[in-house]
Amino acid sequence: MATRLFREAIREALIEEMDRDETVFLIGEDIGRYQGTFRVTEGLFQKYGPNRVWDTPISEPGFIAIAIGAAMEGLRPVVEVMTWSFAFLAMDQIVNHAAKILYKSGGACPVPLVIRGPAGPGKQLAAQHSHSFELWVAHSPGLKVVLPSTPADAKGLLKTAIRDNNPVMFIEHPQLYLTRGEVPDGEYTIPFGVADIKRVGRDVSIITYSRGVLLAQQAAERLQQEGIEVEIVDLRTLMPCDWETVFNSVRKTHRAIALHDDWRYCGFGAEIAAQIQEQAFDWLDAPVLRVAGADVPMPYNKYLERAAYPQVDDVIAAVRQVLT
Amino acid sequence: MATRLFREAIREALIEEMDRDETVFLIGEDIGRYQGTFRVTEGLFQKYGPNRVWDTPISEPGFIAIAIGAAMEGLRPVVEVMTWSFAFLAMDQIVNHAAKILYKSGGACPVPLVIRGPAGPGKQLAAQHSHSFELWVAHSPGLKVVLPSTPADAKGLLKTAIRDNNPVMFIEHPQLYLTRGEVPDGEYTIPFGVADIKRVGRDVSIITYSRGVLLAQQAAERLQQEGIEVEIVDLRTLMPCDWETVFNSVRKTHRAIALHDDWRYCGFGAEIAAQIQEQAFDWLDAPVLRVAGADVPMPYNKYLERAAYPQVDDVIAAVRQVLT
Amino acid sequence: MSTRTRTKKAALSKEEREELLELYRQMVLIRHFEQHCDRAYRQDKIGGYLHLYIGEEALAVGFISQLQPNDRVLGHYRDHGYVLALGSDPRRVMAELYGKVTGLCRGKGGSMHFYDKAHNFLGGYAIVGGVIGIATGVAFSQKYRQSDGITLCFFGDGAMNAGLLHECLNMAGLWKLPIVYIVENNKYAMGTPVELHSAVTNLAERASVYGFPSCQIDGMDVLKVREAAREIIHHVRTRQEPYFVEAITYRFVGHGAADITDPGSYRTREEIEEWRKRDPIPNLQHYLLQNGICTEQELEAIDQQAQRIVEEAARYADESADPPLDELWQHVFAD
Amino acid sequence: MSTRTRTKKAALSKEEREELLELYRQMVLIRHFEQHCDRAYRQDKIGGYLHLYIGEEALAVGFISQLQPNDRVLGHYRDHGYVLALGSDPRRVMAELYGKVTGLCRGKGGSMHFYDKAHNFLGGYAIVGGVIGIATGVAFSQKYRQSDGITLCFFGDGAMNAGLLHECLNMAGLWKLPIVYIVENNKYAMGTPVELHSAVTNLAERASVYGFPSCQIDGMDVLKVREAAREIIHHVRTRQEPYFVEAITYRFVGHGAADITDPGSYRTREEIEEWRKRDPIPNLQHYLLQNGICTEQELEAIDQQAQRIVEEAARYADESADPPLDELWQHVFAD
Ligand SMILES: Cc1ncc(C[n+]2csc(CCOP(=O)(O)OP(=O)(O)O)c2C)c(N)n1
Ligand SMILES: Cc1ncc(C[n+]2csc(CCOP(=O)(O)OP(=O)(O)O)c2C)c(N)n1
Ligand SMILES: [Mg+2]
Ligand SMILES: [Mg+2]
Repeated sequence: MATRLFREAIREALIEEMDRDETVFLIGEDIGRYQGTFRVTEGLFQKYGPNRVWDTPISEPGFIAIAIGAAMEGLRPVVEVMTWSFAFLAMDQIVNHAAKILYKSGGACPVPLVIRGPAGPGKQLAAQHSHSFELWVAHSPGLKVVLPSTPADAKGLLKTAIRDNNPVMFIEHPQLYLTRGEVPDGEYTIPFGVADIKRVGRDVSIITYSRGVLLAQQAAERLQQEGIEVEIVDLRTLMPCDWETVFNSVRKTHRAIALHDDWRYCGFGAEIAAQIQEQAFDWLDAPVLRVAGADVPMPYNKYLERAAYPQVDDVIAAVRQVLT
Repeated sequence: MATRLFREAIREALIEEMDRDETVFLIGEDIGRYQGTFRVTEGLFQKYGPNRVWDTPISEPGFIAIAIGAAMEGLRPVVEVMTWSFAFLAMDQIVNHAAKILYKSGGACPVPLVIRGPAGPGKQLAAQHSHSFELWVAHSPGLKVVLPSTPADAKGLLKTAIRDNNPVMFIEHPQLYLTRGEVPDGEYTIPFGVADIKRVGRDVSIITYSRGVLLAQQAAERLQQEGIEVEIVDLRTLMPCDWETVFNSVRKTHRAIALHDDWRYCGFGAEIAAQIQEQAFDWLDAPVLRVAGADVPMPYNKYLERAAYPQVDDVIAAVRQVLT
Repeated sequence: MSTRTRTKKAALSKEEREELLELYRQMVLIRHFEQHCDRAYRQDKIGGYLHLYIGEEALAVGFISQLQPNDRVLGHYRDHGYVLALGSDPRRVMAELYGKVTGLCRGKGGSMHFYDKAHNFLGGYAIVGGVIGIATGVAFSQKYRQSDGITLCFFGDGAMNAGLLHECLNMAGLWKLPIVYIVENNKYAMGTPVELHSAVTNLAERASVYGFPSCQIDGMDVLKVREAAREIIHHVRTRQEPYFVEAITYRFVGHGAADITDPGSYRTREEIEEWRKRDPIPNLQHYLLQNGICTEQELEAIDQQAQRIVEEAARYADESADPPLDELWQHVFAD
Repeated sequence: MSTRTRTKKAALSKEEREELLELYRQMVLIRHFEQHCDRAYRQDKIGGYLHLYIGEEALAVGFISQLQPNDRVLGHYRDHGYVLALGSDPRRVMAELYGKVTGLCRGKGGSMHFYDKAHNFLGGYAIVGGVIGIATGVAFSQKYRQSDGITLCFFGDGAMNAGLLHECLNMAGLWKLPIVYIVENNKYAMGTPVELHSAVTNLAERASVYGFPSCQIDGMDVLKVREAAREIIHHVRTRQEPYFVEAITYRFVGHGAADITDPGSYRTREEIEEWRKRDPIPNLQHYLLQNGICTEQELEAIDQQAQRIVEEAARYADESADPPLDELWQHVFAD
């Protein structure tokens, strides 16, 4: 197995899918000639030319709508949003068009669309650029939602996303782009709706995804020295979501923590807590705790920013709390 | 006390606040000369003229942004959205501008803005016009969220909303406009963050708001004949939210149901369940159940539509389940 | 009336004559179809919002008469005329309005959300302006695939103020997409007259700054619409660039079947009467007779046939089944 | 250079002379301020995204020199020049960039989100196009209150393709709002040249279909900008209608301080050198000297004073405290 940067793994998936399928094309702002803000699409314009890699004006509603229409005609657009914070401008296209067209057409018009890009805090980009975005789209039937935590998952899940016949929201964490990991050689895909136990443990289950997985791993290593065995369930996809694996883990550990960068209030952690208490009520020895972002717009100052979303110590504190 | 239609109570609040404060104005589509799609603003253009009641082009992002700018200058715009389903177009204005400006300005620029209009199913308007909207805005720090269930609450809460110095999302249910109820005579307001126990009971707490309250009342009456006493907690505002009243009710009944029209997955019921199990874990005799909308786009056919969001029988079934 | 001036007796070929009669047939069918919908709405057989095309028939019929098999059509929620002109089965169209499983969208879409891929209709959209984005994407795919197809995108004057229009006209101009944007300027967006929603009331002018041609046409005269459509569609297909058309038209009925305030609240009965003089159907009728292209009897026969088709469609819709309840959960995701 | 042609020695009044020197003072201050920011960014004293105004100083300075107390200014995220020209305390501006509690926004906004109400600056906005909507609302309030104030709205050529622009220009034209829209056409939106993002590259033309005047000006010559601003602002204030201005300008530095690919990736060093010949600062310097309006020494003194102000601002920012952690929870809601 070769090791890859997270963003290289994404690029590999794009290249492999563009090579195997003429209908796959990329569209977004500064992704071609300029190579992309986070360099994910580096070299692809040179490799595939202007009919496969489209640089757009700053018109998120417009080019996302165009991608939807193209998808209805059987093309497979992969849209890059510079950050998901800009997807608010295209909320009507995503939630009220892409997610609804198959249903309102009585099944006649699938929309095989991928929208991908970074979402999340950590770069001092402040209030208007730092949103997590998973909740907005998870709360919208008709959309699939993917948040990979490793290069290998990112590649396998993105290939699945591009082949999927539905609108897939593929959300990358900016703090992961330069993380490195092993990526299987050759062709592979990872199915949606299959969680991955990133670490096996008996004492407490941390249910998380994306950057949360790295955070949980760091916490788990420190807690291990005290003999606390943390199990890490990486959901990988929130819609569809592999709840059985979550429940089985909790039935084993009897304790659960939901972890994400996104705001706590009405965040995905609430759904995790609600489902666990619905389905594993009698197995729970303690309430499901949530470790999540502070319910405030993201501040610019770096210390305030650090305090605004989960850090390793927060996870460790929650584990101790749920164990007492 | 006089009785009023829900929409008349809203109109009364608008009139009283426009009379007492020159800076209050109305802006939206067809609200003036055309009197409003749901007739909420009937007669107000004639009464206040074009500088207080603004008919706009079909430009939701534009006129909501204009309202934000006007609010920053100390005016108190009350925006009508014909339905909240159209607010997806203005999501960037609402979530990434209105909700963020006070914070990113370090407290210097309040945005005293109200956005009001109908949201919810029941009129066979199908996939693109039937959204509930509370979750989208409740998951956005900086916004207040109000969902009245009675004419009296609607009037008192709207007056509070107009006087509030923050962006307030005031969400009305189309099925409530023609409901009638007693409205106190004379001047009154209702504070945000104070839930109202609409019915006292000992056996199970139904935590709900908006149309859910009427549904719960109908269910409660039928269940009473079997000697089941339902307590109905009307949250009225989701942000701020009166969690203490929720917890106290559950500590008394030991059983809770979260009820709303909005989609179940990642809906506000998840937050209700998560909070109750966090704060009242040891008082719970059963998992918190959720009675909510089916996770599908809204179908047009009337039977499918009825099946897509909660009906009285669903509430009754859930009560029986939580009691067994 | 404009057509009255055309009096030179053209010796028409069989095909030309048949084409003219077909225009008439389609407009009459749409008219009867819509009139039935209005009744069915009052009988609660049709629910939700219902927007009728009465008065605007010449637009859909004239433009769509010039299409080829690879072409596509999309429109806003006032979409009955488009599918009927495209040849959708009136029974399935009516069944959709009745919410039946035999409908175009299995009863899940309703009046505002028609789809009929087999007849190149890629959707009616209930969000004002929404269709503009999707249609631009459909034209994008035609360019991407270098197909010879073009796309027609129909929407109302109210959609001129949707930001999406501006974004899409710019990209269509920038990328030279094969699309015809057709704004049905019927003078009102719901209760708001164009003068109150558009800073510049010449909508063709508003669309003239994106690097491709735009023009204004008389949308009440199906022959003029057809002539314009022929040239415009040919231009778009051969030159591979967009075209913007402002068609001046008028709806004879309320914004929606539910609107009982019209006429009176925002326009006068007199204004409507004035426009009814330009009704595209009598207008074409007069032309056909005056030029001896057909007889009263033939027109009468066409009219009766249209009524029969609509009655049959209504019967079919009545007798069709509602979708089974488990359809609720189907089509949320594609396999 | 355009200004070279102006050679007639005007006998200037004290005030006129002082005005000219003030223009110079402000441009030099902005230039030094931005150059310091660039260094501070590399030292990690400034984080996030940092967009410098180097090369475009004449725009903010020329326009803002013509404002009155009731006027308002809003801009996009490249906003340092606006607040400095408006007279914000450079120490508080720098402190904001350093994320300190003494900053304009208590360290919570950063470079892209300045606010300074006391100096009529109602915000920099990090979402491209976002400022256009808010600014139009500010102008709306000026009309609502019948104040004599007007609003300046600054944004970049990339924002020409935001749907919000179209919606707001239409409403501003429809409602006759007292606002000047100023597009800083610096030829690129990040790495995308205007030719690749705008179907029509004359941006003034694109804005000409909303029922109010639009024009193009040379944004590299502060005197020309000031003359144009005087007329335009007077027009807007007295006629009560909007105005659209395309100012041709150029940024001498990368899109953001983080962008290390420029020059090279999307524009050539030669192109930048060509534009540097039109640098507004030497440009005005030359005019002042050639017309004997001031001496080398005076200009040198201004330059040194500007440097001192920036050093002092940097020291102040360095020595200021970070906001206390409980600030995290403050200002989410107003009382
Ligand atoms: C974004 C959005 N805003 C508001 C509405 C409500 N609405 C439906 S039709 C309509 C008027 C549209 O008028 P126009 O575009 O002229 O089309 P017409 O009905 O005249 O054919 C409005 C405001 C909507 N469907 N979508
Ligand atoms: C809606 C939105 N999309 C994308 C971005 C990312 N972005 C920030 S600046 C920029 C380029 C803007 O260029 P222009 O408007 O010409 O202003 P300039 O930077 O040249 O002054 C882009 C694409 C954004 N901030 N907002
Ligand atoms: Mg119209
Ligand atoms: Mg630019």
